[in-house]
This record gives sequence, C-alpha cells and structure tokens, in this order.
Amino acid sequence: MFEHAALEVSPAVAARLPGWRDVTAHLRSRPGGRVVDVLRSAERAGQPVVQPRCGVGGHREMLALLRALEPAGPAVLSVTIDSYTRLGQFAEAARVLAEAPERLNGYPLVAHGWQRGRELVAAVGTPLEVRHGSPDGRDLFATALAAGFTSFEGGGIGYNLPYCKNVPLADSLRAWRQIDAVCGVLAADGVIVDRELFGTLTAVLVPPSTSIAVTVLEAVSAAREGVRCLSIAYPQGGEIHQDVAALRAIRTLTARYLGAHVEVFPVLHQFMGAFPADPAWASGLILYGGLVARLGGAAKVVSKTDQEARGLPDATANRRGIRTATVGASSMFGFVELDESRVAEELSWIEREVAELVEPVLGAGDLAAAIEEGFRSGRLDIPFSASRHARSSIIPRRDAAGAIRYADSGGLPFSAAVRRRNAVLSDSGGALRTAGGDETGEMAAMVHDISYFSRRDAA
Amino acid sequence: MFEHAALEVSPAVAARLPGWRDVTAHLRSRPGGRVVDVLRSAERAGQPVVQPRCGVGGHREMLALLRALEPAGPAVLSVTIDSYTRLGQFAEAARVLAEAPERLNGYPLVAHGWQRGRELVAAVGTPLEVRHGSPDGRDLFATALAAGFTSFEGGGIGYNLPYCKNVPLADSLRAWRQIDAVCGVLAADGVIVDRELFGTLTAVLVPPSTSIAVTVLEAVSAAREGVRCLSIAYPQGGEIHQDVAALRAIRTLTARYLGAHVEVFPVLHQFMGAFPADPAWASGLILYGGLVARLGGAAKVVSKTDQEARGLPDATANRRGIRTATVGASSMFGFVELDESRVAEELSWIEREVAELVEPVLGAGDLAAAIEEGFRSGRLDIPFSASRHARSSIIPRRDAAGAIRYADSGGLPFSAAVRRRNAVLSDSGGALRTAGGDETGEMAAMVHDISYFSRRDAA
Amino acid sequence: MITFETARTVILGVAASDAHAVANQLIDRHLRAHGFTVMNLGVCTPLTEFADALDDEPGAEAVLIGSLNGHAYEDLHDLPTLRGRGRLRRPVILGGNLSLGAHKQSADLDRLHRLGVDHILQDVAALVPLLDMLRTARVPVAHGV
Amino acid sequence: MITFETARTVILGVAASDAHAVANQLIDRHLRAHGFTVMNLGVCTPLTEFADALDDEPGAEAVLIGSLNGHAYEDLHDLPTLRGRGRLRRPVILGGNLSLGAHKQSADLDRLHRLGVDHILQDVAALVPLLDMLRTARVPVAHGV
Ligand code: B12
Ligand code: B12
Repeated sequence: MFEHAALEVSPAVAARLPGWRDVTAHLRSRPGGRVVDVLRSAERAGQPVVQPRCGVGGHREMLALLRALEPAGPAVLSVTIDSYTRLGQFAEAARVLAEAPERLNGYPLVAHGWQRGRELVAAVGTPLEVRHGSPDGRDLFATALAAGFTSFEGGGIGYNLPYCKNVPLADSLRAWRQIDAVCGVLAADGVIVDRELFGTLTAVLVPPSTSIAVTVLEAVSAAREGVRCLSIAYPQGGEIHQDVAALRAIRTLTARYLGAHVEVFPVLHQFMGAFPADPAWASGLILYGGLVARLGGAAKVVSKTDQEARGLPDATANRRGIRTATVGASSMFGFVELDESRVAEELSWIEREVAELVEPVLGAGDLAAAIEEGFRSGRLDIPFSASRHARSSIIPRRDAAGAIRYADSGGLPFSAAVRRRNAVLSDSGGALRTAGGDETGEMAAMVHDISYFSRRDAA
Repeated sequence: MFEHAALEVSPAVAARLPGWRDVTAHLRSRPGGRVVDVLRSAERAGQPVVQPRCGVGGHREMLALLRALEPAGPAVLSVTIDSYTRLGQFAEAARVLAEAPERLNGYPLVAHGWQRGRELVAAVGTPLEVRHGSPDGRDLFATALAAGFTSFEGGGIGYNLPYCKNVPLADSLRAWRQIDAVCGVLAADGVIVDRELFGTLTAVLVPPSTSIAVTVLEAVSAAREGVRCLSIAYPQGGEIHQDVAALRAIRTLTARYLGAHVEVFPVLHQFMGAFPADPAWASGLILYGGLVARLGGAAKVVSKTDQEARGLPDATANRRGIRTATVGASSMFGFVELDESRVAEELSWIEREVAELVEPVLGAGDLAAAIEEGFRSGRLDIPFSASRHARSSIIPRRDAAGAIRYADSGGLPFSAAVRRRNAVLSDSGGALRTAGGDETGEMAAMVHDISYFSRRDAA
Repeated sequence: MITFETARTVILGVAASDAHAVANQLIDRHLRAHGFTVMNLGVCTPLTEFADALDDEPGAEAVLIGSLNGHAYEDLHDLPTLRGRGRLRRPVILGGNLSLGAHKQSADLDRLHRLGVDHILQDVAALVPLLDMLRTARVPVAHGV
Repeated sequence: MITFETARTVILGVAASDAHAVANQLIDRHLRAHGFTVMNLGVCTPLTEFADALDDEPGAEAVLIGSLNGHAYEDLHDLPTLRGRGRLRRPVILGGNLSLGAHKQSADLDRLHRLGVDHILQDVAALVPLLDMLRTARVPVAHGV
C-alpha cells in the first residue's frame, strides 16, 4: 500500500503498490542507473545523448523492444505509455491489453503493474524514462516510482493542453504539484528523479517563446516544490538559428527564474510536426535535428524515425533513427558554424518575449491560479490547443527563413516592439507561399507552413 | 565496320561495330537525352545533380538495375564496367559472362556488344555515362559511341596510374588523345559527348592539388584535341573547407588554363577512401558529400552507398544512396555557411600548388612527353600508385583539422613557401593520432589518416 | 467563399482516446470556408458524445471522425451497439491514421467498415465532394443498419 | 623493429584483374617492419606471375595474394591447373574482399578453399602470426595437393 502525504493516488492503484519505504529503498539501490547521471555526463562531454520514444502494449514485446534498441546506443530509453492510460482510462487499457495488446499505442504501465515495471528497468543497462501525456499523472507516477524509473515526463500545462479536451488547468496543475512535491522529498533524501517538461506542447508551429514560457512556469512551480533536476524540452521548429537560440534561452532563462540550486538540462525534441514520408527526407531531418541539438548545447535529443509520418515505428526504424540522430550530433558535422550574430539576435528576442509572458504571472501570489487565469484571459496561450482551457487565438506563421513568428499574438501581453517585429517577419513569409489546392489566404498559408518539411516527398 | 582516322580500334572489335555514319546519325538523334544538357541545367539551378555508380554482369540484370535506380531521381545513370573489360581482357570477360555473369563486378559492354548498349540507353529516360578505368579505353569508347552514350569517363593519367601495373603513360596518353580527338570531331559537328576526367586517382589521401594538377593536364590535352565539354571530378577528402576550395579551384584553374571555349563542370566524388561500415555513419558521410558538392558549386555529385565498405551495393542501397545525396545537396541544409576566409585561403594555396605542378609541364612543347617525363622524374606524382610509372614518393597526411597535406612532397617542384606550409600543417595532425595496433610512427599515422571515417564503426 | 441556400450542418470530432487537434481544426476551417455549419466536438470525444450531439442537431448530414493515434478500431468499438440502439444513424465518415504501425494493411480498414463506418477518406479534399454526393443520394435512415 | 637470424622472404601481390593498391602497399610496409623481405609484385598480377616469382625465389615462405574487387574466384581460377603442373607449391594466403556484393556467404570462401587457397585472413594483424606458425610446422611440399 503506497502512501505519501504529498501525493493523492487513487485507492485502487495505491492498494496494488508497495509501501513508500520499499519504493524509496528500491530507488536508492539504483537498479538501472540514473537518468540524471547520464545527463550530467552528456553535459560534461558537450555532446547530446540520444533517446528514442518506444512503447508497445504487451509486456514481453516491451522487453524485446527495449533490448532491441539498446545496442543502437541510446543513453536513455523510454517507456511510452498508451493513450488510454494517459487519460486515466486504466480499465479500457486493461481490456485492450487482454484482448489484443498489439492494438495499444503504448505500454499500459498501470495495467501491467509495478512489478513488471521493475522487470523493464532490470532488462537493460540503460536508464528508463516514462513518457506519456497525462493531465493527471499521479497514479502513473506512483507506479513508475515503485518500478524504479528515475525520470518522469510531464507538467501541469504541457501535459494538459495538448493532451485532453476538458481537464481544468487547476486540476492538472494541482496533480503535477503533488508529483513535484514527492520528487522534492526524494531529492532532499538524495534520490534524484529527473523531471522532464514537455515544451513541445501541440508540436505544430509552436513559437519558441510560447514553449519556453510554459516550461519556465512549470519549472518555477516544480522548483518551489523542491525538484532539483529538470530536463526542459523544446521542439525543433525548423529554422536553425531560431532553434539554437531557443535551446540556449532555456539556460539563460532558467538561470534567471530558477536560481542555481536546480540542475537544468535543455532537451531537443527532433522535429515534432508533420514529418516527411520519404525515408531519405525523414532521415535528413533526423540528422538535422542531431545537429541542432549539438549546436544549441542540448544535453539530450529525443529522436524520431523515418517511419514517423506513417505510424508507430518498428524496432529497426527506431534503431536507425537513434543512429542517425547520433551521427547528426557527432563531430562529423562539427564544421557547421552558424551566423552567431543572428543566433544572438534571436536569443535576445526570445528572452524578451518569454519575459513579457511569464513575468506578470510569476509576480502573482498564487502561481497556479495566475497560470489558470492567464490561459483563461488569453494572456497565456498556445496554438492548436486540444483543450478548451486555452484560447488558441494566436496565429503562428513561418517567416521567409522558416522561423516561427506570431502573425497574430492574440491576447498575449507583448510589447509594441515585439508585436512589430513579429508582424514584419510574418509578412516576409507570405511571398514564398503558393496556394495549396483550393484553399486560400489564411488557411493555405497555415497548411503551407505546417507542411514545411512534409512537402518534401517526391522521389 | 567502325572506322575513323583519328581512332585506332582493334580489328576484332571494329569488325562488330556499325559504320561511323550510322554511329553519328544515331548519336545525333539523341536517343536517351544528353548528359551535357543535364549538366547545364544543374549549373543553371545552382544545385548539383546526383549520379550513382552501377554495373552488373548480365544484360537483363543491368536493364533491371537501371530501371530500379531511375525512380530515385538521379539525373545521370552509370554503366560501370567490369575489371576484365577495363584491362582489355575482353575474352576473359566474355568467359565469365557466359559462365556466371553474377560474378562480374561490372557490365562487360564490349562482350555484350553495342546493340545491347543501345538497349540500355533506350531503357531509361535518364542519360547514361560509361564509367570504367581503362588505361586504353579505345575499344570500349567505340562500342559506347555506337551504343549512343553521351558521356565517357577517363583520361590518360587518371585511368592509367590507379588502374593498372605496367602500361606506359605514353601508351595511355596516346589512346586517350585519340578518344578526345573523336570527341572533338563530333563536337565540331554539334554532337557533344561529355568527357569526365577521373581526378579521384587512387582515392585514398589524394591531396587536392595532385588531383587537380592531373585533371588540368588531361583537360588541356583534351581541349587541344577539340573536346568542348569536360566534367572534372575531384574526390571528397573529408575536410570541408579544403574540399569546397578544391571544387572552386576547378573553375578558376580551368578558366586560366583552358579558355572559355570549353564548358567545364566540376564534379564531386563522394568520399572515395575507406568508408565506414556502419550504415548510419555511411549515410551521414553520403549526406555530408551532398553538402560539400552544393557548397563547392559542383554540377554533379557521384553518390556512394551505405554498403560501400562491404561490397557492391544492391539496388536498394544504391537508391538510398542517391536519395541521401540528394537530401544532402538540397536546401534543407541551406543554412550551412562556411568560414569563407578559410575557404579562400585554401583556394589560393591550391591554385598556387597546381600552378607550380602544371606550369612547367604545360610550358613544354610536347605535352604528352612532358607528362611522361614528369612522372618519370617525380616532378609529377600521386600517392599509392598502382602503376610502376609513378614514383609514389609523396606522403600525404591529415592535418589537425583533417585536411590532406604533403608531409613529404617527394620530387614535386614546390616552392619553399608551399613546402613550409605543408610541413607545418602536417605536423599539426600528429598530436591527434593514437598508435593503431602494433604499428608505430609513419605506418600508424598513415593507417590512422586512411581510417579517418571508417574508424567510426561502433554502434 | 461559396454560400448555399440552405445551411448545411455536420458534426466533427476526434476519437475517444485521441488528442491530435491540428487536422481537426484545419478541417473545421475548411468546412466553414465551404459554407458548412460545423459542430466541432474537438479531441477525445467518445462515440456517445457524437450521438448526443446528433440528437441535439438532428439536421446534421454526417458525422466526421478523425483518428490519428492508431486507436480507431478500439475507439469506435461501440458503434454497432449504439447503432443497434437506433443512435448515430447518419453517415459516419472516418479519416486520419487508422491503425497502428508504419505498414498498413487493407484488413485494418475492412475491420472498421465492419464496425459500421460508412466512408473512409484519405484526403480532406475528398470531404466536400463526398458530402455533396451523399446529400444528392440521401436516404437518411439507411446508414448503420 | 625486430630482426631475425635468417632472412625470411614472402611473395606479395594483388590478384590478376585487381588494381587496388593501398592495402598492398601497407602490407608490404608492415611485413618489412617485421623483418621480412617482401617481393611485391603489385597490382594486377596473374597467377603465372606469382609462380614465376616463386621460381626465382624458391626460399619464399608463402605467397600472399590480395583481392578487393570481388573477382577473387575468377582471378584464382587457374590455381588447380598450376598446382597440377607442380607450380606454386607454397602456402597461398588470401585476404581482402573476397566476393561480390555486400552480403557475404560462407560458400564464397569454401569455393576459394576448394581451388586450393590454403589460408584466408580477414585481418592483416593475423598475417605475421600465421607466417610464424607455418614456419614452425613447415612441410614445404604438402601444400596444394
Ligand atoms: C503533432 C503530433 C502529435 C502532437 C499532437 C498535438 C495535438 N494535440 O494536436 C503530440 C506531440 C501531442 C502527439 C501526441 C501523440 N501522438 Co502524435 N503525432 C503528431 C504528428 C507528428 C503530426 C500530426 C499532425 O498534426 N499533422 C498535421 C495534420 C494537418 O495532419 P494529420 O494529423 O496527419 O491529418 C491529415 C490526415 O490524416 C487527414 N485527417 C486527419 N483527421 C481526419 C479526419 C477526417 C474526417 C478526414 C476525412 C481526414 C482526416 O487529414 C489531415 C490533412 O492531410 C504525427 C506524425 C506525422 N504525421 O508526422 C504523430 C502521430 C500521429 N502520433 C502518434 C502517436 C501514437 C501519438 C501518441 C499516442 C504518443 C505515442 N504513443 O507515440 C500521442 C497521442 C496521445 C493521445 N491521447 O492521443 C502516431 C500514430 C501512430 C500510428 N497510427 O501508428 C504518429 C503517426 C507518430 C508516429 N509515427 O508514431 N502527437
Ligand atoms: C579506394 C578504392 C578504390 C580505388 C583504388 C585505388 C587504388 N588503385 O588503390 C579506385 C577508385 C581506383 C577503385 C576502383 C575500383 N574499385 Co574500389 N574501392 C576502394 C575503397 C573505397 C577503399 C579500398 C581501400 O583502399 N581501403 C583501404 C585499405 C587499407 O583497406 P582494404 O583495401 O579494405 O584492405 C583491408 C583488408 O581487405 C585486408 N586486405 C587487403 N588485401 C589483403 C591481402 C592479404 C594477403 C591480407 C591478409 C589482407 C588483405 O587488409 C586491409 C586492411 O584492413 C573500397 C571500399 C571501402 N573499403 O570503403 C572499394 C571497393 C574495394 N572497390 C570495389 C570495386 C568493385 C572497384 C572497381 C572494380 C570499380 C567498380 N566496379 O565499382 C574498381 C577496380 C578496378 C580494378 N581493375 O580492380 C568494390 C569491391 C566490390 C566487392 N568486393 O563486392 C569496393 C568494396 C567498393 C564497393 N562497395 O563497391 N576502388
């Protein structure tokens, strides 16, 4: 029976779990190595490590998948969770698991139970992270802790707005505050659980400052709960100067808003939007992502595969993706130098935009309430929100160079200077767009920008 | 019966060929498009086109191979010739063709005959080039012309020294002068046959100025015979500033030594030395080659495959190689900018070194005799010569950045300034080398430098 | 923009376990641009919610469901039951990424048809023509029996 | 550098149709560094030329042949005939890339052994140890019968 004052776990799940002391004792034994150690050594080496996404329904199949991927040399492996478990529909996950595990799009860890989780951790020498997308990740977190995972992804904003329709931010923020609080307790006790924040959000045309503003707010909240190790993920947008600047901004901005007592590891998610279907373009984009990660100083890069546009990758494609990302992040491409003044210019604007977004919120007494109110009023916002609890009245657009700008910043409290720059740059992209199909104007432009890489499909 | 005053074809081969008028009439009908047109449009587009190597013994298999590769989008396809045919051992080629065509490492065009050659040309919409390595290419050339090929690789130096043991340069230079003279006659008649010069030489640690000096001498000789369209190939060495400078030097130096009446197309051969066995590193290197080609302004890039280190590629790997090279040469990597001052510095030294090598030779009355004498005396030289007719007393070495330098320039007539720079830079590489196995000194350094990319083999 | 004499309404949404929002929002805009009134139920919409919406909006011509996450079959699992109860009696048009994995089989689509999915589209551009065609050939209660 | 009481000689070369020179030159240096006298016949060396060299240098311990271009079998085709005539009666050691294509089969090597190739090496580092071993176990005329 799992019990910790800081964490409300649903009784049915808690009943199946071992006690807190067993859980912490097991974690302290570091069964599968710790993610934090891997990240620290990546930082020292100045070369990002690679992590794939991977999760299948069956337990035996999941063990086989982890073992199949390990030889490709990832430094962290994932247990990607299925959609039912993410949404807390554990019974539905268990039903499909019983009927046809191959029809689940991830590993239903809660349905499998923590003992099997320990088997996963023990199966490979590479430490594991749970990747999911649960607005309320508490039951899953308790199970993952009991299993001995040393890294857990998610946050009250980034795992709500892109991942469900109608969970109030107050609820998700509260759930994740509890998770962070437990990590804080563990950290105080020397047990470091890496908490990764999903700055990727809805993945498609996410302006860097939107991504970073959200993760900064989550990071401050986590740090206040005692979290000491944060991985902060940013999704590759496609314009390298902007992307490199964004990764660097994660360091400068967390230094500014968190202070030095929290370790921060910038993470690059390789391009998360519509992927090219052609394997050669897809591989090129994966290599490109590795390159961006290294130049941006990311500690980790989460790899895609050349089957991304088609469906969940098989192990072979996933291995290839890990290897291709590794090559892209290697010294083979060490000759690539960027126009540093352009990066610096992007960096300063990202810093400014993030400051304009987060400072009013951080200034408020109750952070969670301020975040909720921000999204309600539109002073915080994300594009393409899956949730009703963000307005999605911002309109992102690529500029002539491919960088993502706010064509319309909706209700965001941007200064006139920020608005002006975004308007000018957004307009610069217009000339490049040829109307797609029978759509016109706004819609054609949006489709064009979404398809930035996926258009590259011809032989 | 093929007859042209300029070209001595062996009687047995000539007897099987159609007459000169039939041959030229057929060429004039442009059965499969012309390589020169493809190269011109690549120049206009500012984006290199891609060409694979490909050749198998059987005729049906060769047709199938060309058809399998065409959908990958190459702009030129190759008919790569087997080793027996290259060496003029047509009977041996015919014997193996009859017994076990799958055991030939290329297409024995002479044994198959010109009619089948026409079938190859007709089979695909993409124009074809014959790629071989024949010190005396006359019989093959006559057969290829009759078949309607519009591009023919080779030269009296580059297809001698790397490709045989004991053919005097006088003989090969004479053979290739005849081939060039026929191309001159055709060109005067409006039939443009692209002549590609194999600056790749022995492919392993070839200093750029050695490659370019050889092709400049061959180019001048060809131009004197009336050739109007030259593709000049340079092998990627591995250090991008040096490689880009070398490709650019092809333009500046041919402009200097040829004049404007000859069209010159710089060609990059993707890395021609010991290739990495791991497919991910191999693909990375192929993509890298595409990148170098575009930045260097090559009109064409000859692609490798991710099976290069293992053996002749299957069609699937070859297709992948074409596609990967295409991606590398595409605007996806348009953001890569080089330190142009470094490129300019390399360019000026390459120009200087080439001038010091070729000008004494070009000054002589009889160019062929001067070339022969140059190699005899060591004032012209190549590393790792397969032939006895070059001294191979130059010792190439990588510097700290990976660029190829003359650690010892042997008998090359370099100025003191050139020698000094090469000595200093060669030494800079020493620190990076860890002794390999039980070898020491010289030998270990050489193995280390040869294995520059193939060392990257671990998962 | 084209306008129509009579307002045409469709119900749109994303399957129960699926949070992919982008295509949903683009299709919404696309249909509005073609003169449709779109009741967009958004992501993570169980079939019962589609059925309730149709009860509220009986004039809707069709029910458009997107599924990207590979769970189409599981998420539409209860379609026969609902139809058996007389609900969702309108053409169900399905689109997206309809099974798991990178190697698709036609059996994946057959299975969905057997659940009672009326039309499977690969391409959003085929949507309006299909809706027009369905209106012309309209036999409202024929679906799902 | 190691030196030996008695000079040890080997014959080295590349197969008849094969012009790959780099490994040949490195192996030459390697063997010299280990005290061998190397009669290097270079690239494109037909078997008869190896046989002639052995006639000229009957003290040679072994004949080392490299083949990279995939033609090993064809280029060594006449080994049985030559051996039948009493020539090349010395261990023939073969190395390189010994068949065509990226997917190698053990049958490729079996075929070469059946021609009379005595030793096939993957790795140059194994060469000197093999030569030492052969000298110890020397039965000069046993080969190629
Ligand atoms: C962006 C994205 C996300 C974002 C979504 C943000 C958001 N809330 O919208 C994030 C990162 C959150 C995400 C999460 C997940 N994703 Co996702 N995602 C993508 C991605 C990269 C692009 C999707 C996209 O927006 N494309 C742009 C839009 C315009 O195109 P589209 O969605 O492909 O839709 C087109 C057609 O399908 C069609 N269409 C779509 N809907 C409909 C409906 C009708 C009626 C019609 C007629 C047509 C139609 O029209 C559209 C235009 O052509 C795709 C892979 C890819 N395509 O590159 C994966 C992908 C769809 N995701 C996938 C998965 C599995 C997930 C997760 C379950 C995580 C996991 N296990 O990997 C979670 C979902 C959790 C949940 N509860 O659903 C898989 C699906 C696997 C499969 N089918 O085999 C994909 C294919 C990636 C992969 N290869 O693994 N994802
Ligand atoms: C450089 C090179 C060339 C250069 C050679 C220049 C020269 N004269 O030396 C050029 C460009 C001229 C060339 C030409 C050709 N090549 Co080439 N070449 C290569 C390449 C890229 C590297 C070879 C090399 O020098 N490596 C460095 C040295 C040190 O290593 P190595 O040769 O691999 O040798 C090692 C071992 O094999 C072993 N070894 C070698 N010999 C011996 C001998 C003994 C006794 C022992 C014990 C061990 C041993 O030790 C070495 C060190 O580890 C290889 C592919 C690769 N590996 O990346 C292709 C390759 C060998 N070439 C190949 C071919 C087919 C050709 C051609 C026939 C053209 C064609 N059809 O594609 C022509 C040859 C014409 C002819 N008449 O032979 C193929 C062989 C195909 C196969 N076996 O299936 C390869 C594998 C490329 C490919 N994937 O298609 N080539």
